[in-house]
Amino acid sequence: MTALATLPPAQFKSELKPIWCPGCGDYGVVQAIYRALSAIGRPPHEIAFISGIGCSSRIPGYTTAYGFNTVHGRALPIAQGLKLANPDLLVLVAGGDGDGFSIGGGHVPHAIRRNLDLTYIVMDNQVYGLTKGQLSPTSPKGLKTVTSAYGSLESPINPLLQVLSCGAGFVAQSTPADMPGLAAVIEEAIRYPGFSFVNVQSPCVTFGEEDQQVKAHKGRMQSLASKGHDPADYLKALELATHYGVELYTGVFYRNPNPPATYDAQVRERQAELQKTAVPRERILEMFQKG
Amino acid sequence: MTALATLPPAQFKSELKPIWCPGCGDYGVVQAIYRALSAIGRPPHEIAFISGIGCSSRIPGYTTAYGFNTVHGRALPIAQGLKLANPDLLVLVAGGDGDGFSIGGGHVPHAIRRNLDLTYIVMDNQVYGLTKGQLSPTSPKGLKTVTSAYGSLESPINPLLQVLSCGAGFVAQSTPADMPGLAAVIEEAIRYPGFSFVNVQSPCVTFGEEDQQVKAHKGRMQSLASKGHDPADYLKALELATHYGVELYTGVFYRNPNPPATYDAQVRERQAELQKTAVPRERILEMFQKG
Amino acid sequence: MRDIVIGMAGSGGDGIVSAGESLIAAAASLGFHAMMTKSFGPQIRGGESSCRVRLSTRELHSSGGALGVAIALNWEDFLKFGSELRCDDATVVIYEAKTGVLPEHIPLGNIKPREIMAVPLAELTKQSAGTEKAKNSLVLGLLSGWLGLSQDTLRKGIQRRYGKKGEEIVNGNLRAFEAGRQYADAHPSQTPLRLDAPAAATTKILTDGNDITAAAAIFAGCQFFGGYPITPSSEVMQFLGKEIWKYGGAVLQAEDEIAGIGTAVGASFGGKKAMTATSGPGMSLKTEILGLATIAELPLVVVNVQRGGPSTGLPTKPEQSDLYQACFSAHGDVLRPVLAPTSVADSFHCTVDAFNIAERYQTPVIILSDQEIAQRKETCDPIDTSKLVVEDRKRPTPEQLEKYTRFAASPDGISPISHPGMKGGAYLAAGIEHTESGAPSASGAVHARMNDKRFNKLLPLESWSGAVTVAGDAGADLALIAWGSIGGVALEVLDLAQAEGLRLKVLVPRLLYPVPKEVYRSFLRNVNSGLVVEQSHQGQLYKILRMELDLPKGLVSYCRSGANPIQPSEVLAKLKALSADARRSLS
Amino acid sequence: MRDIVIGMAGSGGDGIVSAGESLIAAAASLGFHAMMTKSFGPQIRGGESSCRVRLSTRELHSSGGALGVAIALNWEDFLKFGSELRCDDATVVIYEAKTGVLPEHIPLGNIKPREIMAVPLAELTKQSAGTEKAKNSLVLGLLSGWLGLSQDTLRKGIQRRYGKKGEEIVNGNLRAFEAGRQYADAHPSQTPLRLDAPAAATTKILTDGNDITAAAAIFAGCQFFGGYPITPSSEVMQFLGKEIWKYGGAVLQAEDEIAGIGTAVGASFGGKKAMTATSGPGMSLKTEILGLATIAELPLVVVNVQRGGPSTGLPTKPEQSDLYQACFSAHGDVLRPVLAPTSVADSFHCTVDAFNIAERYQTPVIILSDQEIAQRKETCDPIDTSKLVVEDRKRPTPEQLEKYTRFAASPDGISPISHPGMKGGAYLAAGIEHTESGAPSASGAVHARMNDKRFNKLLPLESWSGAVTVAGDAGADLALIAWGSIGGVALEVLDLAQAEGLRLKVLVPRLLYPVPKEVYRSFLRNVNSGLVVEQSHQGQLYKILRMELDLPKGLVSYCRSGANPIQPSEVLAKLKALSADARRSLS
Ligand SMILES: Cc1ncc(C[n+]2csc(CCOP(=O)(O)OP(=O)(O)O)c2C)c(N)n1
Ligand SMILES: Cc1ncc(C[n+]2csc(CCOP(=O)(O)OP(=O)(O)O)c2C)c(N)n1
Ligand code: SF4
Ligand code: SF4
Ligand SMILES: [Mg+2]
Ligand SMILES: [Mg+2]
Repeated sequence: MTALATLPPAQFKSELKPIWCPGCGDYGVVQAIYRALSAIGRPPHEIAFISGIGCSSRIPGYTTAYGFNTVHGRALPIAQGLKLANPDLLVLVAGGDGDGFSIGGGHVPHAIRRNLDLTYIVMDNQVYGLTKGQLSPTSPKGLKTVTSAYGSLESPINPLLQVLSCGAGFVAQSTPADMPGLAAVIEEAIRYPGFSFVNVQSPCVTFGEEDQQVKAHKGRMQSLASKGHDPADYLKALELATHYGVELYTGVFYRNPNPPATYDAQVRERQAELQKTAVPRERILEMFQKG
Repeated sequence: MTALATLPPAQFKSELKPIWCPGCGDYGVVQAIYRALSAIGRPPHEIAFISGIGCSSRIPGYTTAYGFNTVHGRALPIAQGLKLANPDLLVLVAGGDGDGFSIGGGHVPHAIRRNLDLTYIVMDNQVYGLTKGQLSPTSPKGLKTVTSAYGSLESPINPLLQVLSCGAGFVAQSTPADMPGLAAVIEEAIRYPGFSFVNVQSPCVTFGEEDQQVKAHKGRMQSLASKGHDPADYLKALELATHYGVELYTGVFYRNPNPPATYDAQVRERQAELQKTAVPRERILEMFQKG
Repeated sequence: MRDIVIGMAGSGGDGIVSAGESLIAAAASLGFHAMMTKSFGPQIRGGESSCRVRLSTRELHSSGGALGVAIALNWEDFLKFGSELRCDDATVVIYEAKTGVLPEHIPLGNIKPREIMAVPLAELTKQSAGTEKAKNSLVLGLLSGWLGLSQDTLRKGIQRRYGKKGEEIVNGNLRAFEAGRQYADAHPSQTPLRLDAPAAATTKILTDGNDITAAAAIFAGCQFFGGYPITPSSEVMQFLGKEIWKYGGAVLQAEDEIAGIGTAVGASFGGKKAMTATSGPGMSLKTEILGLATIAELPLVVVNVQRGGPSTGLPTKPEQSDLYQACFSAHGDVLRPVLAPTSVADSFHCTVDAFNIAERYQTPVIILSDQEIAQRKETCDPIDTSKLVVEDRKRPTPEQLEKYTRFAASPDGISPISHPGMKGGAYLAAGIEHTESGAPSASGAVHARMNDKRFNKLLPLESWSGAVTVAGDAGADLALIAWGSIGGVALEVLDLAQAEGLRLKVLVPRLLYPVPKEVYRSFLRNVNSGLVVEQSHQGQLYKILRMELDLPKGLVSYCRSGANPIQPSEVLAKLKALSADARRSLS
Repeated sequence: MRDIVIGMAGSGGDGIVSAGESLIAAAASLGFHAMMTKSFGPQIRGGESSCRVRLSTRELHSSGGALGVAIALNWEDFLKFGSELRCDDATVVIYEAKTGVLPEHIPLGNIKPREIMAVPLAELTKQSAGTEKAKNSLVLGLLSGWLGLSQDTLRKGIQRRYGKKGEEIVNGNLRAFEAGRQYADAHPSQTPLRLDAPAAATTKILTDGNDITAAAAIFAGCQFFGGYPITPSSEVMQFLGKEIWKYGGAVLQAEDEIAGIGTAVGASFGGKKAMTATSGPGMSLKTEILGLATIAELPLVVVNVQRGGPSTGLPTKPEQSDLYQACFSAHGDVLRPVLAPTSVADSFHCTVDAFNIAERYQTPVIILSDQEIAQRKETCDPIDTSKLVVEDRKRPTPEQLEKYTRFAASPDGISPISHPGMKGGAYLAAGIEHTESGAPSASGAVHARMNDKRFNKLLPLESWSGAVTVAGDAGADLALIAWGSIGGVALEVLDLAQAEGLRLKVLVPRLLYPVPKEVYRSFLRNVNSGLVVEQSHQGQLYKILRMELDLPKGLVSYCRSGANPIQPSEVLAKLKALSADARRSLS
């Protein structure tokens, strides 16, 4: 593991030109990631950035880290296998609200309960951008889209509350409307030793609603710090999270003050312990010898 | 919809002989279901009982309702399609902790946010019964099983907290150690107009742990009613649910005092409204005619 | 001119696709046969975009080959579309003069177009409309002039299209249209471009494969759709999401493709006709539940609008590489009908057929459409729906319900199917192997019996009259076989062949699987050589035909990966070579 | 006797399987070749259970045909196993006297066994051990007596097996064993049952296909396993969950099969050898990510232990019906190697081969095992692992890392692959089509080039020396082809044929796909007739061979749904009939 405090943010920007729509919130997210990674100081080749499919999931390609733009909804499992096989890497996972909480929603509770040292960033734009404007699981009830001509009939999910209820050790939210805050929570999430989650309210300028644009965010956002929230207070975090979709809280909802051992750390320990008892690979069949 | 108050529980018992292990908790669950259905009074042919795969998922076959023993983890989507296409039916869904919260876990938040009028019963035995004793998502951390020879490294999920955080209108827990209580919460769940969830601590006598058997339950269980819990108090319900795995609370954690319109009801309303604007089926192509 | 292909490209803001849409709408209402395909860069907004519009006085089967008229709003964008906007020495090239490129320097490589015109598109638009935004209307005006298309109809189209945006915008566009028209009059093309009058000036249906598939589902009595968005199939769900409620049905946007097909299977278990639609990645996810529908003998229609694969592949490009998957993706022994539409109009028939087959045989049926057919706009003659039969599943009679046996043996292998709510019909459906009554069984004897039942009930399908379309010279010893959108290319090859006096026959299967063996055998009886043409790397249909039939040695595969249009002319050349070879080897 | 099959059945509590396990363990340590299969009712506990143990002085290839010795602890349970415990007129039937059934009334239908003995099993056990629980040891005693198996070895086995349960239980079982032994001595069988001494009394490896597959993975350098439990493959994960940590690896029990293969793909992207294992329903779920591994060119080994399908099907019964899926489940054009082991020992080799192929060609590889091989215990001669090569993927050199191009063109189509952590090697892996550098592309030209690369790199595999096993009379015009566990049946058919002087040759493919065409062609060169034998309804290999090869007309498919054992004798009969037909048609 190398740590260089001197890598400028530009060092993390790749040559691939983003093909997001002009004004898309994801531009802000990738900028914040450059800044956070610069602050962390790990060189790009020690970082792996895994995503699913969606506009937001294009993000790894715009960094100089190793990237894997996998399939829709499966970034978390792929990232976990990678991290377990290579615990020294800094592993980032990112994607959209649909990628993460619709098709990929089944993987979230399990990634959390395993508690690998990963950072998961969701660009929550309350819509399906890449496929051109369908409902997403965080779309507000009643929203009219190409798949809900007469308004959606279902309530949105609450990603913050769900992730908290699954036991994530670090849960935060931000928006590109607050670039320093966004970069700061991403950095803090990376530094948290265990599974960390950042929900970014990242506007879709093409298919998103008015009240979801940067301008509206600027008016609505309230930092949790300014409200005096103590991120060690789990029950309070649950309560604050219930306001998702109504209030736009930014900052850290919850940071486990006593982070438990990560899965990857436990695995290393187990490997170290059991390694002594191994028969050489070449003689592995001897255990089937009946005497 | 027919309602006969006179159907005895035995009317719901099919001729198929259960092949559960002697003493399995699921015997108690099916008995409780017979009782609850008897109290509800709908005739068996107006009931559809959908399950996944697992020991617990065999349950529909032991009732005289229409049954569909589908594939592992997919009972909820199949039940939702059924209910939407036939809103008059009473639809029950059941399965194991693995079926519901491991492979099927991705469907839970969405079934809940859609809020169809379904009752979902999970037989939570903290183990995989049918496949002979592997870890389940509710297995306690450190448990040794055939897939965790040295103890599991991951924390269990908390089904109660997850389901609450997804916004379920009715959430309860019980155990066959309390047969009247079990039958009562199942009946109440069925009566709740919307998505209802009952987590049944249903012992696996063959692969389960000692503290998960009926005898241990009898010693540990505490009814929420006796603790003075008000099921209308959502935040309190969240807090009580955080004790899953430590305390064995029985009864209703949460019942939404103002049940919102169900998805199926909204669909009917929409159909009724739009039906007037339909061109006859045979002339549907006319809308593509360019004039 | 009886047939022309116009291709245009520009940046997202240029409104090139909207010009194409106005053009084809006008053509349809004038009674022309017309087809339009669109193609975009990877950007959601602001990238390059293009369209091809083909207009003809005769019936069309494909979106055509090289462009008759090419319109480049800028060269960079135009060139990005490569072979999708192929020019040749018959093309009339029109381009934006302000690009500054001299006619003798246009970047088309070795190609020497028949005629080249640099037109000050932006400038003319600005002058007439006051804004460059109306460029698409200017282009329409130019085309109206050069092709001789009714001004009135195009003007009406402009009024309809911009009506909602207010009078000012409508008028600006009308002025731009007029400016284009005048420019065309003042600068007549050297090349004759005027279109003949259409044979019958009856108004056509104009729509695309996805929308008409959805409409067909409603016509066939579909009451439930569960699905998940994916390019290029999302429009099926989107159309139904607008319309199906009116017919007492419902659409559910599921959390993923597994849930999508799951809800549809649930609805079918509930006795209702149900459908799901997706593309390759979604099909891969639906595999398990497809098998459930097979063993539980539940009717179900599954649309796969193919795109380029493997994996995420080429999401917006056509390919025919999901055929193996459609036929063979299941674990276990499964026989599952696969249909492929050959045009937009045939998408209607194929969907109705798919519902009928699903209901009649209590089986999932796959409709294997492709991006080309699904998203291309096409004129079709009105369909007389009163001639079409809509079937429903065989339901138990009251007597049968007295002692109901869900999977009861019967001569045709089809057992009456009850559904929840039906008194006396309660049974246990399952993914596990079962006896006639539905009771789970692991007996080899029961399993063999049930496999027989599930396979044999589909045998009659092989002699279904809708299984193939045959055209051309029945006595020819040269054959061409192609399916899906390439089926249309094959029919155009036939036209070319006939024009050249080459004896050729064409078979376009609509039922891809099970292979209608007897039909192929009689078609191939006197065939010595020929091609099975496919838009895929492997030539999957050719291999599947080999599985089931002893093909003539001279019948070979001709295939190519997706997003590389297969041209009628190249197929014809290949056929000629083959037939010459065959003659040589015979003599 | 050189070869005998003993079949036993009883209720769960009877310990019938444990008797079988003691028997085969003793046989293995005495140097016999032996094989054991188990079968259970649908109950998890307390249902019927059975096992078949075959003992021989010669190498075995299948679990054998009709029973030599049948032991019924009660008739109801015994009969539930139907053809899995088939008796014929050579069988010696031993059954519990307290069933009260008279020897002349045993419920075997028309079958007249060679000898029938009613033995008071429960009573003898009770008398000797003081409890009926030791019945299995009594049965061992009987078999030790009648077969002439070393008492010492069996006694040692009993001591080992019950050692942990305390002296009392050990002694009870030893007394029951002794009682059985004495009973056998006092009641010698009329039929000669004594086994000859094994050829070489060397101790054998004794294990099953799943465990040895897992051990092979460790040997091959597998560092990561991600999977989800499913019968009959769970033991692969369970074995690795005990062992892999010792080698610096890890096992993750995923939330579902999609996550299982997802984690494995992630580990492979990370530069580590990775595996997942499942059965049919799980394979269906893994389809999408399998395609991702193909396009991202990531090595991966996927084990499918086949069971009866479709859908949940027959979870505990063998079938060979997932071959189509293994070869063709992907959307898009995909070529994915499929290997099938033919025995427990071959499961070791196949797994090592699979890892080598996956790493060498940067591709997912499917190991298509089946329930029979995966869960049957079998003796194998020790394997000299020092002769085996273990390959690793081609990694970039420092020079290549200076300007790294992940998918760089190369003569063999294989591009050096970096992994996170490697300086200079960073690239974007993706499921989307891409250029050589990994940049997303929707270009038809790029797509065609990349499809070529992905297909052509696998061409050398078709001439891989391990692709098939060939046996028998090379000049024979009669051929037998079979794969997986049925491959073993084919080899036994060959023994029978040779014994009868019938000229036959046998080909057992280990590489099922891509079809090693040249190898088949040379095998089939002088073949007139023969069979492709498969345990499936459709005969999937036969159809796949037709896709790729012009088969001799007389080579036909012989297949049957799963859970219906295919017997060497029936195959032989069919072959004889075929060869007679062929001769007739020639004359
Ligand atoms: C298996 C599969 N299903 C569906 C799709 C189509 N698809 C691609 S991205 C996407 C959703 C995009 O929404 P989101 O994840 O919110 O990302 P955004 O584009 O809004 O950033 C969908 C449905 C796919 N590629 N693969
Ligand atoms: C797709 C798929 N994956 C895996 C399995 C194997 N399987 C069947 S049931 C089961 C888990 C059973 O556990 P649970 O759901 O808790 O039910 P229980 O038997 O404990 O009641 C598994 C892994 C399967 N049948 N299908
Ligand atoms: S469609 Fe929306 S999410 Fe996608 S790039 Fe454009 S603005 Fe961003
Ligand atoms: S294994 Fe456990 S869950 Fe399954 S039937 Fe037996 S006791 Fe019940
Ligand atoms: Mg989104
Ligand atoms: Mg369980």
